[in-house]
Amino acid sequence: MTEYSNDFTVDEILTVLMAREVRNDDVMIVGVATPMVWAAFTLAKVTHAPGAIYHYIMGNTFVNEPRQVSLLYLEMNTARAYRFQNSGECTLESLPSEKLTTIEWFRPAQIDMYGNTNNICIGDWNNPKLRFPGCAGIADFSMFYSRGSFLYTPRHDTRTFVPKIDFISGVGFPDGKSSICGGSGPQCVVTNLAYLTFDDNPKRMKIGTIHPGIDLETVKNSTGFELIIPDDVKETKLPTEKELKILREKVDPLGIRKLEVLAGKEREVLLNEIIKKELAMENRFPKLII
Amino acid sequence: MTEYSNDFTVDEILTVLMAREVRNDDVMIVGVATPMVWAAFTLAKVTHAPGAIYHYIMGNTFVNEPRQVSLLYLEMNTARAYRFQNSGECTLESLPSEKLTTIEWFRPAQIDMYGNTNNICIGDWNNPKLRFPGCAGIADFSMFYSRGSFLYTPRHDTRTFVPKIDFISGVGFPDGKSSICGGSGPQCVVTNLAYLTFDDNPKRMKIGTIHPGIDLETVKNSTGFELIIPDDVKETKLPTEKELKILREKVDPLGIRKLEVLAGKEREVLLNEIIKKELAMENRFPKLII
Amino acid sequence: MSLEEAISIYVQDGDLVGIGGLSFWRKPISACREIIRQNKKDLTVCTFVGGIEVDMLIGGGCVSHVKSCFVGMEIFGMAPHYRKAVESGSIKISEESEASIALGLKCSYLKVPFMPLKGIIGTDFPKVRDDIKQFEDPLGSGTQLMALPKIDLDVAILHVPYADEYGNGNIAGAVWLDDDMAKTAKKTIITCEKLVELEDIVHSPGKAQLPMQTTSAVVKIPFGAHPTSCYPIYTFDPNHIQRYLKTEFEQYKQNFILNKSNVQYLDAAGGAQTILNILL
Amino acid sequence: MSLEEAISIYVQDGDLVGIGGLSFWRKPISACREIIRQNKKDLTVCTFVGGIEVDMLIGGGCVSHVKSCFVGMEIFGMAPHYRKAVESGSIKISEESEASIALGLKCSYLKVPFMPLKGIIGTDFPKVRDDIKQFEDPLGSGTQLMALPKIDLDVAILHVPYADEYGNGNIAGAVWLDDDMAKTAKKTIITCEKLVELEDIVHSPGKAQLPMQTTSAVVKIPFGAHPTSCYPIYTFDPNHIQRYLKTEFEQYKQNFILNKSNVQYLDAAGGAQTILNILL
Repeated sequence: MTEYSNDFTVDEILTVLMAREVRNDDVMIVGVATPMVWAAFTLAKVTHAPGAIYHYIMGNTFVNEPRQVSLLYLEMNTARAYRFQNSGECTLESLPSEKLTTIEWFRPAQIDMYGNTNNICIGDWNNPKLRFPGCAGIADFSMFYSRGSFLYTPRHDTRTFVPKIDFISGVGFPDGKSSICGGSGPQCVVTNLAYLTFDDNPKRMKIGTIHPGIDLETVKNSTGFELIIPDDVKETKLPTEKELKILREKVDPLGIRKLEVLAGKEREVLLNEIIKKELAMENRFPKLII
Repeated sequence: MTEYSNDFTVDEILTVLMAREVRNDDVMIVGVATPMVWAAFTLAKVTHAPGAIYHYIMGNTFVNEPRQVSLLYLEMNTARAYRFQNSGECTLESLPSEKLTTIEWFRPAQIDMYGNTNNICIGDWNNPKLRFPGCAGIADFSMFYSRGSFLYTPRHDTRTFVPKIDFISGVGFPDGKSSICGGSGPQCVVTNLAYLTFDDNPKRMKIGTIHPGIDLETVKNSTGFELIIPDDVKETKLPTEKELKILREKVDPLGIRKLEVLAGKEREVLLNEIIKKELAMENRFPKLII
Repeated sequence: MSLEEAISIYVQDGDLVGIGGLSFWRKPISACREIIRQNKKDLTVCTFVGGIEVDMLIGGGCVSHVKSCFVGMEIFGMAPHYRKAVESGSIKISEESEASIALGLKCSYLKVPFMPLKGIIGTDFPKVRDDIKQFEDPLGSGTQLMALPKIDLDVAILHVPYADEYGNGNIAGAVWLDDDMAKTAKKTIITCEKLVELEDIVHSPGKAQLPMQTTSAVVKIPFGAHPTSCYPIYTFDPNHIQRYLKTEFEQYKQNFILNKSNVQYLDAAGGAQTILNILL
Repeated sequence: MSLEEAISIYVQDGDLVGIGGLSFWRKPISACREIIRQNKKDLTVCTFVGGIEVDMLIGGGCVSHVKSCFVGMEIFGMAPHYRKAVESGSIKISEESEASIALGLKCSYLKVPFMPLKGIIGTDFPKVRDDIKQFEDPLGSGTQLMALPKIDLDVAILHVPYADEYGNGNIAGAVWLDDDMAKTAKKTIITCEKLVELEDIVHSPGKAQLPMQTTSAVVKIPFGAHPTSCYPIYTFDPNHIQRYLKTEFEQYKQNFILNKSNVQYLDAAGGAQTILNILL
């Protein structure tokens, strides 16, 4: 019998929910500086999706072997043990093929009810209040994926979920219509409060499930636009004991995924701790033994 | 003192003249099934152009080391000892760069006075009297090369040099105007009778030099259009003793280049002889020791 | 999976078939013989530089259309059945250049219907290709360009020296357009000289140029490229190519194709002596 | 040639400078410090994914324009000088995606002024990029496409683990767009960890991804990518990156850039302990 656990942190439920979206025949696209995504994929790979393959954007390599999540040694993961390397076009190549089902997680700075996303700036582009690093490849291919694109944010609030985003750098369902370019469009948004999906016609964000301990009003008040609310709002299925144990002890024992959730002093302390531990590691590319 | 020789065959003067066009900083593009070109490049490399580098179209590789011309083992030349391999776009990549000076020899089945060439068919394309293998990459890049393109044929006659070619598969100087796409256009045509160049304005074929023992009338009668004839037609500079010796004894001792010149029974006998000798070779990739 | 099954399942009459290799080098000839045995019809054959494999398939009556920039027998001369078929109008030609094939395959990666090229302009290609078109740079530079259409292969057939059971293929010499064909064709059949371990592929230079994610079938056929080459194992067989050119096709088919297993074929082609001749 | 000479000769004020590597990985930082020391001005910096190198060059006042799809400090946060410069309007941004940079470089190979992409359509990119344009497939499929312009680098600056005296460069890990930059830029400066023999390059996997034909200068600078990584020799230095983020730029410049030889820089950055920390 599966044992569910109520004893988890925000980063853990996010990671577990993200892992559960992975299918056994997926190519899992691992970006740069997204340890929570990496943790989720590795959790999926060592639990329900052993056939899934990593595609490290960083090395542009397909890798089969799961290894412990790392802050300093991502490049070793991508540069060793790979089977296939794309050419200089990098993400342009091979990934959007209809033969491959790919899963990629994007973390938007802003999102609207149609799943359009913004990773560029807050305010007018010509005179931004806040400039973000940029959208990397999101503008290019997110709308092609046959499995659609997958979104997450540990910051479910009205600064992230806004009525109108300041710059569209990732295309969702324009005005609620089907995704352009033939892809399936955004599939879900995993947040610290809920698991959100998209209604069919028009394509608009709706509540899938709400995490344990969170009430509907909190979700509504944390969202800057009207969500579609099903008649019977269910609670998110809890992480299992096994998922949590493997995540904590094997996949990401240093807790690097938590850097995506924490802020301020707490984050700095953890960051320093991780750096110290990783620099002290004798074997800098440890095998993951489950 | 340079010793010139009058004792040479048609394939030898062609090869020597082609070799002389190579400059020390050229990338020499070696196609498939063009042993005379390969012999010419190798002769250049081991005489006046040691810095020139092979680019084997076949393996899409840059190779520095010269090896003996081969019928059966071209692939070994291109697959071994290379320093750089282009990606799948093959000839699309890197070659037309303005940084590299490239030299490539094309052998047209038909040519007109403007250096337009045909490697497709004789007669109407829809109903050809004779179908040739095709033009491979000639249509793509010959007009880009900053050094221009280089032409040769061991068959200087009115079937090759025609007033109007049946299909333009390589662009010369359209109606005598400058080459399109920024390249320098055809530079010369090396034949069994003469060394032909192009006049400046309009860009039309003219006699450069005539080979020893050939008279002007023969050249004129063998050309299906009017050539520009300079006031003072010079004789082609003879091959040197050294060029001939190295070509015969080192670069191409099996005489594979001759297959591009011979026909009928004579050709078949040589071909069988070459095959027999090459199959019997213990070391199938012999070093070229000058 | 056997070669018979692979061809039977993945090659359908009327398919656009991509063939790997170049000229006399690393052509999937055993697969072509199987296609002839199975009497497939109305294939469109697309290859970078075609040789004996295209000629055989035409001789076998399997082909209605050829997309290639060159079909010939190298220093041995013209491809006889190809030439005859074109001259008699019995097959259609899509006149290609190297770039039009390479870029046509690249279109699939980018999901674009065409790619631009500055070449081909000024040639007679547009007169015989109504699916290419000259156009002006949409960004306003005034540059004239040629639009070359996407090539969407139904099936790619490739011969490689090494592959593993999962469908990862490794090519030791030149890759040509094999990787692009493998990655963009709807189905990919790999024939290989040696079945190796996944680890062997990982540690070979070039690793899995043909990634398992896009492979439909792997079949081990030693000397499966004969009479063409498979670097680094053997070179092409000039004697057999000459024999091919001197034999009437129906006779060749009797001697080397119909009812011939791979070993029977190799014995007919000279057995051990031939193998020793071509081994590198 | 010394780094000082290479930067002095091959980098001019106002140049479009391509920088290799990605994020915190294999960035030519020693060359960037030299650019700051030489007080180059008005550079347009183009890089695939930018990090501390773009931020430093902006801090040093060398940059007027950035072409990149991402400039950040990974898990360490935002790039402070980049952010401040964009928010204050003191530098221009050319908003790029991954494809717009990769395809912009590819244009050079094909000598075309643009490449088509099906992406970007539907985003706000066209509102802030007057040099890209939506257009319809000239072959008549009705497909809407985005035309992305050619990127013609004046100079590419790349750091690699191995190079030879002739200018052949070998990269052990990911190549990213370094090869395309090397092959298409008008001039290419390579800094390397180790100067090796031509034979070493020939026998390394990947061989000369950066071919000597297109290299202008090679300079050996051990740890020349610090504080970013150079696989397989060292990883990035998280302590130094944190220090960078906590130090006011003029102070950082005094401590680590001005009048600092490579060995003085490494000593200032922690000497032997730092080297042992980051070695793989």
